[in-house]
Amino acid sequence: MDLQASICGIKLKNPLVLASGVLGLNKNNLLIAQRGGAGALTIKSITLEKRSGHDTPNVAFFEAGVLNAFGYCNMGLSAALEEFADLSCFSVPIFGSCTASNARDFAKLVSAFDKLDFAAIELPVSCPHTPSYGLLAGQSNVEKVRAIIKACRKETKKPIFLKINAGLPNFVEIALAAEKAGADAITCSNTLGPGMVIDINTAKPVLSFKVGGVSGPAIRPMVVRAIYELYEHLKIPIIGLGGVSQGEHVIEMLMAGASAVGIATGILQRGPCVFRKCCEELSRWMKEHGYGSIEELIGFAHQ
Amino acid sequence: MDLQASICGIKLKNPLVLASGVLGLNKNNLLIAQRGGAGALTIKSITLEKRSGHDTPNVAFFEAGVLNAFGYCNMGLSAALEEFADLSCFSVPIFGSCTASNARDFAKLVSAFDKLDFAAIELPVSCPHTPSYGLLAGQSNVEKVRAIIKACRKETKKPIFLKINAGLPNFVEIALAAEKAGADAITCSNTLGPGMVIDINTAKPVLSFKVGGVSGPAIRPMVVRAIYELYEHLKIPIIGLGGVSQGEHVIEMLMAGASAVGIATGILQRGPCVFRKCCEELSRWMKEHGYGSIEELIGFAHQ
Amino acid sequence: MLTSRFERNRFVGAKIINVQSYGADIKIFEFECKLKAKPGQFIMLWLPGIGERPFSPTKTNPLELAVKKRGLFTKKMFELKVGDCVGIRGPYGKGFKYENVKHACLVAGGIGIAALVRLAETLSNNGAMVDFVYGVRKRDQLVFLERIEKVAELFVSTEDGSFGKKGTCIELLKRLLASKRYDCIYCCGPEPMMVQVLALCKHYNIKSQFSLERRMKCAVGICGHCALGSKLVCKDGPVFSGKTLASIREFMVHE
Amino acid sequence: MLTSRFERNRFVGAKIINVQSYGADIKIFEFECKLKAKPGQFIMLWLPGIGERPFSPTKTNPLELAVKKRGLFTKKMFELKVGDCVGIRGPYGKGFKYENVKHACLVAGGIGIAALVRLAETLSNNGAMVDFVYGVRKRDQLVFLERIEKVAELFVSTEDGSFGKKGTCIELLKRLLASKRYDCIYCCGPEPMMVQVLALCKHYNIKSQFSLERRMKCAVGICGHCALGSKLVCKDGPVFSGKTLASIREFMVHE
Ligand SMILES: Cc1cc2nc3c(=O)[nH]c(=O)nc-3n(C[C@H](O)[C@H](O)[C@H](O)COP(=O)(O)OP(=O)(O)OC[C@H]3O[C@@H](n4cnc5c(N)ncnc54)[C@H](O)[C@@H]3O)c2cc1C
Ligand SMILES: Cc1cc2nc3c(=O)[nH]c(=O)nc-3n(C[C@H](O)[C@H](O)[C@H](O)COP(=O)(O)OP(=O)(O)OC[C@H]3O[C@@H](n4cnc5c(N)ncnc54)[C@H](O)[C@@H]3O)c2cc1C
Ligand SMILES: Cc1cc2nc3c(=O)[nH]c(=O)nc-3n(C[C@H](O)[C@H](O)[C@H](O)COP(=O)(O)O)c2cc1C
Ligand SMILES: Cc1cc2nc3c(=O)[nH]c(=O)nc-3n(C[C@H](O)[C@H](O)[C@H](O)COP(=O)(O)O)c2cc1C
Ligand code: FES
Ligand code: FES
Repeated sequence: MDLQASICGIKLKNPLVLASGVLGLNKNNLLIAQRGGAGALTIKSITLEKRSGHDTPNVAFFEAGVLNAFGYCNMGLSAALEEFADLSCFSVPIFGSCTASNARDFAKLVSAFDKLDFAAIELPVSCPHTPSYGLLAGQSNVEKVRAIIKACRKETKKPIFLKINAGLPNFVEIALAAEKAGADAITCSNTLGPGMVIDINTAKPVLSFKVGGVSGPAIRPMVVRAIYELYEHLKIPIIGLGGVSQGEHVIEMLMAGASAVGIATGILQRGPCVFRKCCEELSRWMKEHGYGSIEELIGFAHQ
Repeated sequence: MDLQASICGIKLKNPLVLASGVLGLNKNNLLIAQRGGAGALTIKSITLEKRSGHDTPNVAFFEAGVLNAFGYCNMGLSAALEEFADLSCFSVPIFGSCTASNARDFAKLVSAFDKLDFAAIELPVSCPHTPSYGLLAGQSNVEKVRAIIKACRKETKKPIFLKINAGLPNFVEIALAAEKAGADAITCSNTLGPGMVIDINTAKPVLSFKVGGVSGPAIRPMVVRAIYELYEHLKIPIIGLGGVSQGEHVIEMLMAGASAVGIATGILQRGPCVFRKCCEELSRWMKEHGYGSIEELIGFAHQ
Repeated sequence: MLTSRFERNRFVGAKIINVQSYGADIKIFEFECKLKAKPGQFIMLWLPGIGERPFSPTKTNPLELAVKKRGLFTKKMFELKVGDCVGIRGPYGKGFKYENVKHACLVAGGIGIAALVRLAETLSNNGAMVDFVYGVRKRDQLVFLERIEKVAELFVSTEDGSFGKKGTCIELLKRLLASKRYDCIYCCGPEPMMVQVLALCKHYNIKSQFSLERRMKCAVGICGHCALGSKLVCKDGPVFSGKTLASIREFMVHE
Repeated sequence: MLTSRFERNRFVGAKIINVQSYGADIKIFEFECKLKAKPGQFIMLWLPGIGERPFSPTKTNPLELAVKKRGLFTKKMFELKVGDCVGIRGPYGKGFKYENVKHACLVAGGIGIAALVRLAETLSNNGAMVDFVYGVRKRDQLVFLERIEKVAELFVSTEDGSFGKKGTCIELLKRLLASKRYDCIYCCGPEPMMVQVLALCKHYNIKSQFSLERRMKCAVGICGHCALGSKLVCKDGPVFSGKTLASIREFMVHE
């Protein structure tokens, strides 16, 4: 079964994308996910300066998923420019990801990333748990997002993906504003919440930052609904992610309207080969149900 | 172990409350939950007119919880006044619940409920999936909520619980406004989302209304975080609910700051005796860990 | 991966592989789908865009359902053709109890047959002697006669006399009760008929079990719509003992 | 109820029931908590308000950990008293392989002993002959000597000569290798020492396994912080074969 997909003209051997933040710290990390069968790889979001992030625990668990609060721990722009200068070891497209507190810094990052061989640049404005970034920088505001996209659009011809948060009441407006300002795709969704897990033995929040973004199975229905809504409103394509770990979750997201599907927490559930496993499940199901291509599935729940 | 709790001066033999909407259609329904050991019972929300609600399927499932979209299917005020006229068959407090599209109708309902023997009246302004009600009536707006509480406050001396949605970015402001306008407690949270589950075999959303409110394990971390936040801001007590089905979930909510804890979806997981089971787990744990009363647990994670 | 209490309730896709009509009102559907269900348990069948309703599997591998046209939903079901796909979730509810029953009498009224046909087979497999009383309005509504005759002594009544005894199955049952002794009477049919059967069981002091119908919106015991007094038909039933029913004032009083 | 891949990673509460000090730098903690872990697997220990770090259980029932004071976290750990409660999650990682090993040599440098003490016992239980080389800086850092002597022939070195052979364990190992044949060498200690042991194993063409340390932020294979080349120490390790390590250019190069 041919699982070929495409997003903003970028050809993918399959629609599965390594989401930003998991196994994306450096090239060695990314190679693990490439070996696992991903159709594209997103790097961990880069900020202008190196950040050591929040203290451990950075992850907390509950029966239906994970909370994380790493606090954008990353190597910073200058180290990233070195690390990702040569992407020739990859056989799949690499998406850059960078984030900032304001439009100007976003533009600086995008301008620098423009020189690298990233196939696209993803801009998360939606992290729910890092002070001065994403939701904690007020980037749930439509005007702010518009300004960010406008500023970044000037710096690159590469496709720009805006990564939004499906938990916001105004996610459709944000996406529409981004589309109008020149974004090429919407990535939906970042982690939701934030949430908190309290350890009852010590009566303390588990995460050192107390709250963290919720990912995994818990968030899939909200993300599917958001993708379904976005598909009805947008012309640009959608990368769906949130709680995907099995072929049928991929199908659900495609049918809701996603053109490609990201996985983060699924790696915890099934290892880095979650990509290959999902592809196998996907192609078996498509064969059994008479679908010939990924394209036929996209948005099919709207018929 | 004495599990006695209290909320707005109402004594409860244990802190567990049957949440509105499950087994609350009528007195017979409520008796099931009373037999199951609940410390208080909330009726299914009543609207001015009888409503037949959305078509089936009204529930959809995913691995981490349930989506529901009943559309406030209920008997309407006049039948409710008859049904709940005599509450002498109950040995625990009964909380009335009513909802409307605007402050005036809320006030009418509260005025009528004031004559019944409800120990308190809960006002959900937070349903994510019924047109003209809750979030779909714009009741995420602080002004609207203020107007609703002010109008209802005039009609009753009974404690008023405002039921909010922990998924809203402005939930703290809503709760603070309600407190100021005279609400006696905050119930947190209604179902989150909405979400959607797509059946991949038929490529259709499962719910007839397509989207529904998400409940169960999936939402607990977001609710715990909201309770934790509310506890830091409010003087009035909090009834926590969302994803509780075990004693340790009850403890987590109490430690976050809830004075009582509701259960809806937990009944699906463990049957109506989920209340008794949680009480047993709660009192065993308290004994083992040297706690002498529910009160000691409330807000303990803030120390 | 995760398999939870929730996941078990998801719809599985079921393609129709055979449809047989019995008169204008009854169809038997066979699905490409199998499940485990005890006699008396039910499944929820979903027609996308229409709704979902409870049905009693008359076979489980492959799944077979006998459906009577009654209202909007079943009318839509009657338009289904081989190859169409529906959703199935379940099984739900508690089935019939049949341990230690040596002599059983099953009483089916109309489509109530759906809940009883597998029970007759199971009882017989367990070594019980089974009498099967089956009343319908007219001949063309009779289904599963061959299956029943293999495992039970069959007594049929039709209201128009077009087959078997003319009249209702209550009369047939009365005649049997006059001469036979049963350990248990099992019954499924219109509620007025079940009320009469319950009265007879009381009179003869025979244990009994009834499979009831109530409107179901969740089937998992949370919505409360299927309540019969303070029992939930979807969880505590749909099968109830005569003793339980006799204590429920709401039996026979529903929309 | 729900037990998922996620739930397994929740902290369980573990109360300290015993603390023993060895010199100024090493403490052995015993917890009211038990778990199943193979030799070589590790757990994450959480000090609320401080952080979490990986440790190698030196006993599993009750859980026992041997901890060396190094930085802020372990300094805080050294302030813990009997009765204090910490969080434990795990076990994580792949343990040592010891099937078909008849003659083993274990080489522990400093607190590396923590990863090897249970392995020595397990190997011996499985009928293997075990030589145990153990090097520390000075005498008071030596732990578990009795346990080791029960199951292995023990060769100790101290840098200051206060006990056993004066010098490093590398010299002891060299001497043994000159005369003995082993099926496998197991090693845990400071990375420069492990690099030397790996070189010796290559020279003598002996199979080897090493337990590595990297900073761990998730322990479940998603954050990437523990990467060693494109292996994850938390999932693919912490135990790696000498063969694997020899192919990883990043071995010996970390923060
Ligand atoms: C446990 C159980 C097993 C069942 N098994 C079968 C089966 O094997 N075969 C079969 O044909 N049917 C079975 N039914 C009945 C079936 O689920 C539908 O309720 C029935 O077909 C009604 O038809 P409809 O939905 O087309 O009618 P609708 O369009 O829903 O309504 C038609 C009329 O019937 C009334 N009505 C509908 N459903 C009920 C109900 N459950 N109780 C009381 N009144 C009702 C309505 O008020 C309306 O007046 C079963 C029901 C239950 C509860
Ligand atoms: C699988 C595994 C098992 C372990 N088992 C034990 C054990 O049984 N007993 C024991 O005492 N220790 C063990 N450790 C080490 C322990 O987890 C801590 O990393 C160590 O105690 C560091 O001390 P600290 O956190 O107090 O220092 P920190 O305050 O975190 O840092 C002190 C210094 O050490 C460096 N550092 C810290 N951790 C690491 C690391 N993992 N890798 C490289 N450099 C680091 C820091 O950069 C800093 O310079 C184990 C580590 C791993 C990965
Ligand atoms: C450990 C972890 C780190 C993450 N870091 C980032 C990040 O740096 N940038 C970003 O855009 N999203 C980040 N995310 C969000 C994911 O890319 C993804 O949007 C989210 O986890 C939902 O997908 P999932 O349910 O498959 O995990 C992170 C998620 C996790 C679990
Ligand atoms: C089937 C169902 C029906 C509900 N109906 C109502 C309702 O009528 N009014 C209301 O305030 N909340 C209603 N709720 C919300 C619950 O009271 C509760 O806030 C929510 O389900 C979260 O709790 P849980 O995770 O324990 O289910 C309903 C929930 C469910 C699952
Ligand atoms: S159908 Fe909902 S409780 Fe029975
Ligand atoms: S510690 Fe996070 S991947 Fe290993």
